[in-house]
Amino acid sequence: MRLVIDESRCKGCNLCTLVCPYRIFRPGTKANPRGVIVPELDRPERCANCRLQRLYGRTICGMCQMICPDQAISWEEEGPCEPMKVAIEY
Amino acid sequence: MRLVIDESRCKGCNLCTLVCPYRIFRPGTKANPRGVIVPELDRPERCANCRLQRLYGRTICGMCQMICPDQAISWEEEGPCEPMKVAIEY
Amino acid sequence: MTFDEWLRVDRLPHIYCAGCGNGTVINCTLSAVDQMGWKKEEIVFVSGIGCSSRAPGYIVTDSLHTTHGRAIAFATGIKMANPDLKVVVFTGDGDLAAIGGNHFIHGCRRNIDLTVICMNNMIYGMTGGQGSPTTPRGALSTTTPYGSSEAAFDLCGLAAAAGANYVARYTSYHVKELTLAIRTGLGNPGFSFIEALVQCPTNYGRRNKLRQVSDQIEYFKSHAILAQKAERMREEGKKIPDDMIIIGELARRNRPALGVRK
Amino acid sequence: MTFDEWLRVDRLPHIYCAGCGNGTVINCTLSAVDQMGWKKEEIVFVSGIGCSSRAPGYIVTDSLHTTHGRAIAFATGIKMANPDLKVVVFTGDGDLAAIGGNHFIHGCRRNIDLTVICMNNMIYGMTGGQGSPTTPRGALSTTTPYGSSEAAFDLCGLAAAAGANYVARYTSYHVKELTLAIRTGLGNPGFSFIEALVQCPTNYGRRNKLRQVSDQIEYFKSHAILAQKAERMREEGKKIPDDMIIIGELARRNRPALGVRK
Amino acid sequence: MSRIDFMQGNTACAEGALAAGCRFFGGYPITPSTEIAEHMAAKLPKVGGVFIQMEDEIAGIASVIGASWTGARAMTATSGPGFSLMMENIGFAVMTETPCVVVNIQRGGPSTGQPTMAAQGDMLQCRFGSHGDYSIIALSPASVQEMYDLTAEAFNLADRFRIPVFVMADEIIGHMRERLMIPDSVHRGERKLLGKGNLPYQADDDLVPGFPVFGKGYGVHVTGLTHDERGYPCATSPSVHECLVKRLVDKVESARDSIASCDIVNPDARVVFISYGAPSRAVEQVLHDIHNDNVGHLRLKLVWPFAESLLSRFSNAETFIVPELNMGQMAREIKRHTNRRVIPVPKLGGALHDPFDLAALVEELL
Amino acid sequence: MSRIDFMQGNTACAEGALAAGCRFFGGYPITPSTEIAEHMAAKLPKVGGVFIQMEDEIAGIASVIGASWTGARAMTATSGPGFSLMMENIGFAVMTETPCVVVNIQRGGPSTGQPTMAAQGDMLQCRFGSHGDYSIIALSPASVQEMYDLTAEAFNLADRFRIPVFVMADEIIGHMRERLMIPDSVHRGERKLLGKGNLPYQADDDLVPGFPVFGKGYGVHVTGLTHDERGYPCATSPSVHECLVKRLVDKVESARDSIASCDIVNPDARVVFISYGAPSRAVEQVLHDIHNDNVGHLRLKLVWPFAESLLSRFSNAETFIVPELNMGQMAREIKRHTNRRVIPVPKLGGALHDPFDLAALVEELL
Amino acid sequence: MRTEIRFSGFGGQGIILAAVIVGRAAVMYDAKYAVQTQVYGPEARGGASMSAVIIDDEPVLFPKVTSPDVYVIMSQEGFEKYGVSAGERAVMLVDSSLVQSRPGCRCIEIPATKVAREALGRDIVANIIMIGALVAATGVVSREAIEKAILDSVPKGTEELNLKAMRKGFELAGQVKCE
Amino acid sequence: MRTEIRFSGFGGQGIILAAVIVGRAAVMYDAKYAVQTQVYGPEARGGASMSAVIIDDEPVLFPKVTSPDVYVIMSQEGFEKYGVSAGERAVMLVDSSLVQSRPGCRCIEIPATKVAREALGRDIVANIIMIGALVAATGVVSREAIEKAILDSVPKGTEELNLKAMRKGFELAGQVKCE
Ligand SMILES: Cc1ncc(C[n+]2csc(CCOP(=O)(O)OP(=O)(O)O)c2C)c(N)n1
Ligand SMILES: Cc1ncc(C[n+]2csc(CCOP(=O)(O)OP(=O)(O)O)c2C)c(N)n1
Ligand code: SF4
Ligand code: SF4
Ligand code: SF4
Ligand code: SF4
Ligand code: SF4
Ligand code: SF4
Ligand SMILES: [Mg+2]
Ligand SMILES: [Mg+2]
Repeated sequence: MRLVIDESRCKGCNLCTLVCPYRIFRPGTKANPRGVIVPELDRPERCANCRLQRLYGRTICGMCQMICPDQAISWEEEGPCEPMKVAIEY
Repeated sequence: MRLVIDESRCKGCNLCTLVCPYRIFRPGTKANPRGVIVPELDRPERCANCRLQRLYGRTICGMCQMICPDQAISWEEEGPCEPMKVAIEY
Repeated sequence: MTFDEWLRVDRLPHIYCAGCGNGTVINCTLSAVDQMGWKKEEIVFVSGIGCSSRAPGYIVTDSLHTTHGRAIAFATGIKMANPDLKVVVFTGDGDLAAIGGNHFIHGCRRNIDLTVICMNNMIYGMTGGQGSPTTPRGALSTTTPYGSSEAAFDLCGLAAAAGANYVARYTSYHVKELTLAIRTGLGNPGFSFIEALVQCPTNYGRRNKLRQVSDQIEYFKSHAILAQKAERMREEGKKIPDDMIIIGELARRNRPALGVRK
Repeated sequence: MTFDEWLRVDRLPHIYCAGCGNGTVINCTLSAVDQMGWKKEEIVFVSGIGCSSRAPGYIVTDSLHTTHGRAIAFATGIKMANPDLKVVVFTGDGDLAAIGGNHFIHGCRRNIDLTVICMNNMIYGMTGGQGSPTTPRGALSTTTPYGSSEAAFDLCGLAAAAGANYVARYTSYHVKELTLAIRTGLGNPGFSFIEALVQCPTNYGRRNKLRQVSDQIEYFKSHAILAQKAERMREEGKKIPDDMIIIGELARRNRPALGVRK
Repeated sequence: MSRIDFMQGNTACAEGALAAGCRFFGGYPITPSTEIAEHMAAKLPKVGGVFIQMEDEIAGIASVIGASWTGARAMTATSGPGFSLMMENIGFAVMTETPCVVVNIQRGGPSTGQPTMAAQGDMLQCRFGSHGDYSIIALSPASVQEMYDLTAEAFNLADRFRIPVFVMADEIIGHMRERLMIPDSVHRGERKLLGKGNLPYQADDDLVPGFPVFGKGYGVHVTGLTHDERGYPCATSPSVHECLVKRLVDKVESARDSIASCDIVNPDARVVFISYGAPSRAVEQVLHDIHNDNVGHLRLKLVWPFAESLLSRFSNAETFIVPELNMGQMAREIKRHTNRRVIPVPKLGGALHDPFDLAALVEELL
Repeated sequence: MSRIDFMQGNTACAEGALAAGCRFFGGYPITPSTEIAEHMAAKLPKVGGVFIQMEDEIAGIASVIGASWTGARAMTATSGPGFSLMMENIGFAVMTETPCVVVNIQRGGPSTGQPTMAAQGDMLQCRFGSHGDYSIIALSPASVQEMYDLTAEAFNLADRFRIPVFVMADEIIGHMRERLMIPDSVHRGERKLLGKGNLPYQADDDLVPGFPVFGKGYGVHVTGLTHDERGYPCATSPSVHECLVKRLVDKVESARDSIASCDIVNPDARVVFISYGAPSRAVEQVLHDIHNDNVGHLRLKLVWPFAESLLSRFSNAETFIVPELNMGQMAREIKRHTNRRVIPVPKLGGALHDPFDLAALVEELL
Repeated sequence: MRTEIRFSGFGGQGIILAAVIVGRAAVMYDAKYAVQTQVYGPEARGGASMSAVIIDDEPVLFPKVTSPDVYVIMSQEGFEKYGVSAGERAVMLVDSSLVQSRPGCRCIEIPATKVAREALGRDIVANIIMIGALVAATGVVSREAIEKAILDSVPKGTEELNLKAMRKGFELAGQVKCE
Repeated sequence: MRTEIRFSGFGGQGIILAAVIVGRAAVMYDAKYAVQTQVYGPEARGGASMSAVIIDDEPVLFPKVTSPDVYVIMSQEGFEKYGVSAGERAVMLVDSSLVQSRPGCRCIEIPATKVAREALGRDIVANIIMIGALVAATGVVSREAIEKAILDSVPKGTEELNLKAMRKGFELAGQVKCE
């Protein structure tokens, strides 16, 4: 699973940066063509969902997705052969 | 002081008969020209107010007057020389 | 004091049915107002529409008989524009709690310095006996011909939750207590709410096995229980039957009030 | 479940400002509804007017975007006429408690089987930041330029006093708890009221020293206190500061409900 | 088999509604309409319908609109003050194209006025009382029989045009009792449902879109904001707004002649009464008493939209006399459509026009 | 000394009210009128007045009426949906003869419609929106200057006639900013007080009774029920009702010509525009651009009661062109009063009439 | 032929029911036409109540009573408010136990309340006695029709009592002398 | 002479204030006439905001802008929505730091946001820079007038910053080459 921000929906409120326990979201720096500064992802593979959602068959953390007022955060299926590089940090 | 029912206001509800501790009001028996059966007074001199209002300078009981929804009950001044026959009953 | 001093005697007898409790509440209110020592010209009575709301029209002070349910909103304008006036609202259970429910809770929230007296006959009297928001569950009315299936409001509970400074409930049987409660309400800054349960022989009693005027008064007498006593019973784990009427002072506090001359 | 299944994606992005808490409450609601396992065609979302009340327009189910304040009255008609429909109301503090206050308390009194979710941003968002009945005393808005001088409603207290079966409060920060509360409300027969405090950076935060979206979220986080804890503190005689937000389940009972298929 | 009854107008109204399949009544009591609610409260539960007394008239009409979206035939009844309170939500029903029936048993206004006396003072209000431009249909019964018949018909019109239809009666017709022939069954039109593949606010040739009942999987969004054919809010586009509002008006106004409903007596007359509701009874008495082919009568059963073509049915008419229990509200409308003389006969206060007075007026004109 | 400012129409309206001595505002926010409330909230406390945001528009107008009985000049401001909600209490103000000012910054209707777009769709509603027969006064500003001037004047008219006076503006005039000359002081009429010995509802020659301010010992009973000259309810007497309602209407209608207020350009013209509010600005542009004595303009500042005598001021007029931001509401009224050709130019959706289109229409007609 | 009948008395006497029963008899059992009207509202409380019915072989056009042909008056106040202006050619039935005054027109005295109380034990059926007398005296509806209409209209269990009252009315009307 | 100016950008740039200041300058300090209008409503959130001002020596009659003589465009979306249709004879000032596109008409590029941030340290005064440039390039109001109007309209304490921005605008407009 791969964490993605839908740039066409995100309004740059940075609520995701506030709630992620892994600080995966970082305030962005550059406005996109719509004038929105979309957050940047810092090693999104660390996300609990990316790692474990498939395994447990349900959303594991999902805080960022729940709080994102613009329904801009989701997880995409990844191709089956894509390598899963996981580096857990505490 | 003399207890009076204003027949032009009384609607014959008999609430006065219900509350007087001395049972001074009795349900009437005959309709007046307006079709209202006004209560009758049974020895109204016994009324606490009739006897004591003047003395204490205030309403002593007044339950009948307060509850009468039609503002039909009041006390009239009596001529100074009228004899005050008082027979107290308990 | 005589009631006649306060009444437009040229309009008596009033339109109330024989034995209607509203007349008694007028007496208690006039006594209370008289006891406050207020001058007639500084008092304004305001009401909405209903039998109860006809009361101001019989009183000699300035009075405003408004639209159904809106008395408190009109009264708010009067009081805010001239805080020197003492503003008393007469209302009914339908006027206050059905169509007027919003103004009621907002009056309480603002804690505006009004005294609101609700003559709660648990029915729409004026329009001939339809159910009201205080009609007890199961009671008959022309619009609840199979017994009311809705819960009734606890008007005092609502007033307290919405923020009123003073809240009390009595019945038309409790004339002395009611008079005192109204007087206390008049004296208390902020929103004072006094609920007076009243008999409506014509439209409530007749349909609900309380055919005689005295039946409803006897009911009030036998079913009233003082708040303190109810509290004690509750503490003792005793159940208070659903049909009991909790009377007494139910809230008294000193939250900041609106419409008080600073 | 993905949110996109439930959303009219052709209408996104929605009109909410960046960082507006309403979007979060939509997420929580859709999660809760989805967890109930309800089919889309048996659900109707109803709302009044306001930013919050725009929510139903983004959801794929049937929905009725009504007039300001009247959502519960419309919803009552829907639910009574077809109790098989699951009816959920989205509303705002102004919509519910200002103009719609009467329908609110009557919905609670009737205990009609609706789930009402109030996005309380303590302000009129849609019209540009006027004070609402939940604007805290002293807070600035365009119509309280010197600080609000009126008391704010305790919406949950009011709902409970008026008779609602289920009452809970959370904030847009408490996404998991809020989702669970909504789910509980959906499952509970009778009137379920869930108050969700939400940030309105544009019209509340900006004027009240909570300029950043995160300021208001941080405020919710730091000022929320669980009902049970507050109760404990009260029992211990500790004072709970006025600006604390009591969260949690505030009433849950089983009074007879209206609009439930028998 | 039809049967005869002796019934009050208000009760007949409720019975007509029930016969038409009305299964939801949401309202608030007000004199002189209350008997309608009371009768519905007694009868609806017996036919599987719902009666609910709401907290006020605003909630009453709101609940009716809500109920209508579940597919139910739904109504409310009120009088002046309550009618005034319904104005906002009536506009909502117009904008969202919600079929519903609103009965107004008119009493003396303005304000609380004369609660127990008859009037026809709300005729222009029912046409213009909500903000913005729109059109509605209003019927006006002149007998207990028509309280039944026209109320039933109101539901058919409401469903056909997807608008609020008003039964604008008055205290006299509402409160009097008279002979009522209750038919075995009444004609029940269908509410046209939204066709598969159609957008929810995409109108058919009759300018009326099919109705997407809630709970059937249409997934429709209904809003009082200006909306496009998908039903989506679109509140800043002048063209979308213009299209929508024009269609809302046109769907009714273009049917003006085809839905017109009236009684015409002596179409060749020189002096013609135009009436609706209770004053019609006085006019009928006059025509009965004076028996003169030069005196005609146009009795409107359907008052709004006013079909001006009806006026040309009286080709010899020199004068139209319009007795109304108001200050000439429909006379105002009639005047707009004719160059012939229009004499309003306004009457306020609750009493009906005296047939003698009307006859005297006619004498003068003949 | 007067001074110049650059101000929004809504702000100018509030400033005009303050200058006229308005000391009470009770209302409820609604686009596009909200700035009026907001400005009053900021300013009233500074001049010893009261601003209160009520729980809804019903309460807003109610509080205003209450405040007026204490003698205060009082107002509210709203737009379509809120205006609809006020209808019942507007009737109460009419019936009780309570002076007050109601501003309606019109937006697109019906229903929620187009909250941010201009319209003039409530012109007939302001005349007929409450139940029963009555008359009111309505003004319609066409500039920021008139938002100030006419609002101030509204208070004088309200006091003089003891009725609700409407300032029927539109979103364009309410929201635009332009030059405003703020006069040193504005003319302030007095509210005539009840004379000693007079009954509270006993009218003087002008058909208006003196006002018995609450708190001054008049001991007056004020009711929305039909009442006699003592103010006592008397709701079943046809004659009392008729007298009362006729007087309420006549006091306004009989002053129709004397209070008429308008601008007249080229009274000898053959083609005459009639306008009020924002469309006037398009018409003024046309007249400016085409410079033709055959094209005239009647710009109404006071719209209700419509003074038909103004039409006869254009003795050569063959055609009246009436551009409105609605489907022809005042054109309807104008048609009633003239046999000359009336061409409504309705416009819905929020945009103003294009001066080119109007000019083209004129060309055709000349 | 159009017959206008006006009823008056005080609240509780069943004045309105009386008019409704007569109208019902005409419409449902005599195949005639009828319109019944009454005075509404709180102002009517306490004072005299009034109800009217118009009976005709043809449809009733103008529905209001203007100059009643027949009066049924059951209280003094009712007489003063609604009976005193009776035209010379009218007929008035008065409950002579309650109404002191007499009109200028033909008057039929029926001691209805007295008889109701003394002979039938229930004041409340005085109105039915008056209806009986009305029918007997004027024939405005048939006796069969009024009987059926009464049975339709009275509470279950009181049918016999009411029919007795009706018959008493027939009887009393047969006895009276017209002044 | 009537001059129509249209401003567009995104929310937070002070697009509306810019138009108001220009109108104010004209009316209060140049004794001209002006009408300022704007787009309202939640639909305007997020997207491009728009405001317009008409300036004239005579009273402004028709208050709406139909074919602007001058554009002040401060965002790409603003350009696309409100600037793209500019007529050939118009002049457009664009904030070249934010707007990629260029119109068919005469265009004056002002890197307002860049200058605001880099030279003045505050993005927020980009609108004042644009106003300065507008005045310098078109002379629609006088420099004295715009200065006073700016001082009237900005928060206390920011006067110097804003005047600096204005002067930057004057300056930048003087330097540009028209394409
Ligand atoms: C807007 C409006 N709706 C309805 C009515 C009709 N109406 C008059 S009084 C009343 C109910 C009054 O009930 P309540 O307030 O309990 O007074 P009561 O007569 O019982 O004292 C109603 C529904 C009205 N006058 N106005
Ligand atoms: C009858 C009526 N009055 C006023 C308005 C204007 N109005 C629209 S939304 C709103 C306030 C909304 O506040 P709230 O419910 O708290 O919603 P929010 O925008 O804050 O989410 C108001 C007053 C209206 N649309 N209709
Ligand atoms: S929470 Fe959503 S909208 Fe906000 S910055 Fe993150 S992804 Fe964007
Ligand atoms: S799901 Fe949790 S861990 Fe993963 S990105 Fe979101 S907040 Fe961070
Ligand atoms: S309480 Fe009053 S009205 Fe009732 S019977 Fe006694 S005196 Fe008469
Ligand atoms: S005052 Fe008391 S004692 Fe006297 S009559 Fe009345 S109730 Fe009886
Ligand atoms: S109907 Fe009831 S409340 Fe009204 S006057 Fe009669 S008894 Fe009193
Ligand atoms: S104004 Fe406030 S509530 Fe409305 S969308 Fe913006 S942030 Fe949300
Ligand atoms: Mg009541
Ligand atoms: Mg809000």
